[in-house]
Amino acid sequence: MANIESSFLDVSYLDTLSYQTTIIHRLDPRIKLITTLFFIATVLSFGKYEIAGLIPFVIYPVVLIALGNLPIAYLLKKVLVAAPFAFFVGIFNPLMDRAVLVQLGPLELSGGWVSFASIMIRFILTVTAALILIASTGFNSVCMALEKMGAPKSLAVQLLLLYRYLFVLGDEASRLTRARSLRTFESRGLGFKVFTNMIGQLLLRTLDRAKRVHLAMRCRGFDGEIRVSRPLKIGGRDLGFMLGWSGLFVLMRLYPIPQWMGGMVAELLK
Amino acid sequence: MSHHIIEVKDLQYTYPDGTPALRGVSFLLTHGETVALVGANGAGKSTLLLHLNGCLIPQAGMVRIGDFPLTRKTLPHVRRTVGMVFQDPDDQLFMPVVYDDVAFGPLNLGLPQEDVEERVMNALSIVGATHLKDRPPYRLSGGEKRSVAIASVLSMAPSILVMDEPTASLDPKARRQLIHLLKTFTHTIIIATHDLDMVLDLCARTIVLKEGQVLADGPTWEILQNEELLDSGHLEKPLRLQGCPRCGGERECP
Amino acid sequence: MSHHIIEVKDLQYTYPDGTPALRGVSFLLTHGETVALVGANGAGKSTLLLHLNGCLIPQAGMVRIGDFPLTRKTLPHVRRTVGMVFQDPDDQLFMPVVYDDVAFGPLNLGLPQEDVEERVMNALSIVGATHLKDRPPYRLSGGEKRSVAIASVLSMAPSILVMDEPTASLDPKARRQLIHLLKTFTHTIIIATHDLDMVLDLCARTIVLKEGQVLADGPTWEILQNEELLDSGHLEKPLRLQGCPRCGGERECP
Amino acid sequence: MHMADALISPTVGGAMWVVTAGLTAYSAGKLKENIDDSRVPLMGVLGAFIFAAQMINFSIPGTGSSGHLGGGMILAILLGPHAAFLTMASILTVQALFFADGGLLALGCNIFNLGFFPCFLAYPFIYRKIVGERPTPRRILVGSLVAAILGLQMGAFGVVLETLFSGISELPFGAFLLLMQPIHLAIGVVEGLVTAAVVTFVWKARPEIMETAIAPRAIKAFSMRKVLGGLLVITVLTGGVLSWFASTNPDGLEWSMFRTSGKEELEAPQKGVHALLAALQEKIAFLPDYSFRKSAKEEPEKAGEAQTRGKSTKEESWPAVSVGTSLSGLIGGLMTLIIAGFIGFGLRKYQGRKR
Ligand SMILES: Nc1ncnc2c1ncn2[C@@H]1O[C@H](COP(=O)(O)OP(=O)(O)OP(=O)(O)O)[C@@H](O)[C@H]1O
Ligand SMILES: Nc1ncnc2c1ncn2[C@@H]1O[C@H](COP(=O)(O)OP(=O)(O)OP(=O)(O)O)[C@@H](O)[C@H]1O
Ligand SMILES: [Mg+2]
Ligand SMILES: [Mg+2]
Repeated sequence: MANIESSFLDVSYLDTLSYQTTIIHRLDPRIKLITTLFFIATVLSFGKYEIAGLIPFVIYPVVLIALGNLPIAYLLKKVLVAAPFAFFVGIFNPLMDRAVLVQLGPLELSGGWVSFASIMIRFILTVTAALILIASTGFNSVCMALEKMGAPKSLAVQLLLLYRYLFVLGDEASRLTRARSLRTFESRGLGFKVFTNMIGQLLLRTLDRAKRVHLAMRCRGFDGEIRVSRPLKIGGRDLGFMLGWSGLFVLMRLYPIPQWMGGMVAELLK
Repeated sequence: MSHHIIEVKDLQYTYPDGTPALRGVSFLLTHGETVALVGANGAGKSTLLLHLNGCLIPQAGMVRIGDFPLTRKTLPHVRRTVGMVFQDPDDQLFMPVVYDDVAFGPLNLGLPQEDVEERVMNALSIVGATHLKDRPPYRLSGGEKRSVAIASVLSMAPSILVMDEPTASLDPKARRQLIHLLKTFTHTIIIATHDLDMVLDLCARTIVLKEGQVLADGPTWEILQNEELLDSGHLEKPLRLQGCPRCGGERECP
Repeated sequence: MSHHIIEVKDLQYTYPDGTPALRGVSFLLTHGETVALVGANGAGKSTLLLHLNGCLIPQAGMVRIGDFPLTRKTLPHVRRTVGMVFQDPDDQLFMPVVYDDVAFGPLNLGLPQEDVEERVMNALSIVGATHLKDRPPYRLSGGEKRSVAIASVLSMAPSILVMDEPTASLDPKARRQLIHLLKTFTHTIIIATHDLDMVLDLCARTIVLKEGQVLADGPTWEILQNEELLDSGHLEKPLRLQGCPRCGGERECP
Repeated sequence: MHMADALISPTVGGAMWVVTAGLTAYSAGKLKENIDDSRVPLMGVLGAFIFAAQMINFSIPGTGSSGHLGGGMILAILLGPHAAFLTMASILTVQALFFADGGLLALGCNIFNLGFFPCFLAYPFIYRKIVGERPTPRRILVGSLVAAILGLQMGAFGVVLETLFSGISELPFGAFLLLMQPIHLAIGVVEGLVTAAVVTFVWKARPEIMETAIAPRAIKAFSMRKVLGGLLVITVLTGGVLSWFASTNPDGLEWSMFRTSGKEELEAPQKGVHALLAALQEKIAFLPDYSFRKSAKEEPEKAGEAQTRGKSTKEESWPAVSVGTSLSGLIGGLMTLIIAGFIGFGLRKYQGRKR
């Protein structure tokens, strides 16, 4: 999390994306959550040397991005930013696993490179799916979905409040850093002591705010339980979306579609 | 209707770190009054307001709302009677979208779904914020936040409204709209503020606090003309009663 | 001395989430001017101020402070020239005691110990807060915090002062003291505020922002008399120029 | 140190999901027992605080890099273990969803690594033991430092184990361990120092806050034992069920060959209903058993099978696939991508026109 400030802006931007009203946005959040999880699980269930079989799965993000009117360049950029950990762990594969797995004419590919490529493809697919979920559903709806699906209420409420105050406290923190940077020169005054004072200060204000929020809640009859009246309804279209995609995932998992197509082309070329 | 009455008697409160905030405050508000609570920074205004709806429980002295003295037992009743609008709307709008926030109170009261909906839409239309109902609070402007915060209190149909610095950081027009809105209310209202011109427009009666005690309590017009009193309470004449900045002439009121 | 000049030319800024905050703002401030920046909530005042000391870098257009256009390279120079006082002093006071806080800037400038001490005591005495020097900032009153925040900027000896809503949530007396204090300054000062009466007292010139553009720029007295202009900018006449709330009579100025 | 989706197998991810779901339910239940409704907003707002605090950083002298607050320990100190665990879970969920830190399937692992260890082990058994009932700045410093370091070491070890069991990465256990633990020693020292400094700051500025935070809910050892016991049971159960599941699959080696070579795949269904059903059954249980490759290799017959299929030189070597099939795979992959691109393009056009 190198640049938190820009991450905050990302949150705000993703949030804006979720206010659209495309077909994808209108689907029930639970349906989207389940479909996303199923997608990720299916993608990850492939063997470590699988590449070809993973490729057809691109269709899911592609279709959702297109129908959900989501900015593809932006999503790709976000995926890149998140890549380092998977990359650094994955890059050891070519080093450790040098046995030749694929031979393309004179070109020899070791198993390590194949599995590395596989890791990166998985990475792109899973991360994109998660980002699409949030950009097409909105965080609050995901929380509601979680709660409706049996997550403990306190966790759901937690998430809602965390998200609500993310922006308020994020502003506070960015003003604090701004004030500091205005009075620091040549990076003097960025030391540990000042830092802990600022965090302490921010924490005190946060605790005060939490107290006020609690008072405000109590004033309106809060008794430890948060009630929300927002009925979620799963309609035929939602079911169709979930079943259709899940079916497709299973098919793509079972049958090596690229091999077929490649084979067909090879036949034709002969 | 005695349940719109607020009685405070010799109220004292010291914060856990030892700061004495209230040192014996007494007054009585009757039905339908609109009262201003003014005084210096740190005079104890906010602390006093927190007692009126039971956010703080008196350490000494008594608070009576309607027929009930405020104790832990009568708390639910008191909270239903007294609606509190906080100084920072961000403290009060804690739900993900405006509708949920305004519905929060009624839902906790255990009202049926349709009643909740009616109350929410009603409250939003009073403050003129129906169009905001699906927006998340953190994307609203200062004035919009304030209106929604008021709606979220109105939806509980309180008989008494308590407000802490409602005009702070509003632009002049939003401030004026808020004043007009508050003028239409028939609730018993108590407002803590530094905006003495708003006091002049809204409140017939003013209570001046100083260092946790009541310095004066009487008709706004008299109090806000008494320069000595104002000075001792860290206040000054409302701006509209001050001399013209250009010609320096005092305004004469017939 | 051209280094007290601020020139803003066709400045535009859109927040990363797509909110356009400034859509082409231009003006020129010369040495020693005290200028007010007024406008509705969300008009872009704070965003504009953040450009003047390089907290934000222009997306389009130009900001020039003294002889230097504002770029990443000239940032250290610009920050030394322009001192910014935040709306909420809590954002600005993060050291354990007041003295440390006021000394923070000078120390980071690499000044020798004695100079720092002299600057700190000097800055504190200008705002009349010498007696607070050993107190922790989070235990000060609103007005005291504000004074210390100003001192912590003054100790860096800026030639230009930028202030965002300095009178917000101050009690009337603290507000008056602040106005008197600012009157004694000979700095170039730019103040964003909703307090038009303060503008009347302090600033000869006023810039009205509306939706990220300059709606008007001219002598305060003329602008604050132009009801049509004020209305379109979500403002209203300063309270002291409004009719008397009791007799309703307009003030006539000879 | 977030685990990424791409590096774990569904088996490990699923098992850790189950474990964390159990822990979450347990914590939520505990929280409900101690009804203190001020804790609800406090947790949410403090969760946001951790994010906000991460925006503020400091420069670490001599390294040119900067550090910031991680969160787990400070939450545990301010909220107690159960609430802190839930808050940590929500923080990690937000990170997974918005910042692509980790991923949805890896969320279970991440909550466990970054939530369970600091909240349920490091805090009660290290921090509380060192700091005791009467905190002093020195005790807070030592307690935070030791607890943060050990908590992170455990977390890092968790990452290593989870990666190992997933079998996607080739990193050998020892090397990965040698990579992770020292890095997290450094991170832990920073985290501990920050935690200590901030806690001391709050403790000096507002002692009453720390009292209410620390005093009431010192968790008792016996309840911890229950947690650990429950955890063990869940782990064993899910582990058992899942490994049974996995063992019904063909050997990883075999399967991967099966996948990469299209021909066999094509032929399989042609061998009659019986073969078709068998093939289907293999594939429907789609949890791969690569994660258990090491153990699989120990089974002699399967290893032998592998050797007959490939001209393996050492045990890591894999059968080379003929040029023809890989080429067709490559071509097919490209075609699939192009088709997907066209579909996306067409849909977007269609969407645009509708607007
Ligand atoms: N949580 C707290 N802990 C300790 N002292 C407090 C706390 N809140 C307020 N105080 C102190 O209690 C006194 C009264 O504060 P209060 O907030 O009621 O003043 P106020 O009249 O509302 O001031 P303002 O006009 O600035 O809002 C002040 O001295 C203040 O410093
Ligand atoms: N961090 C941010 N991200 C996105 N939009 C922002 C951000 N800060 C401000 N804005 C938007 O930019 C516009 C200008 O805001 P700005 O804060 O400059 O207004 P202002 O004139 O200072 O208002 P106020 O009088 O309420 O302080 C507003 O529409 C606001 O919603
Ligand atoms: Mg107050
Ligand atoms: Mg502003």
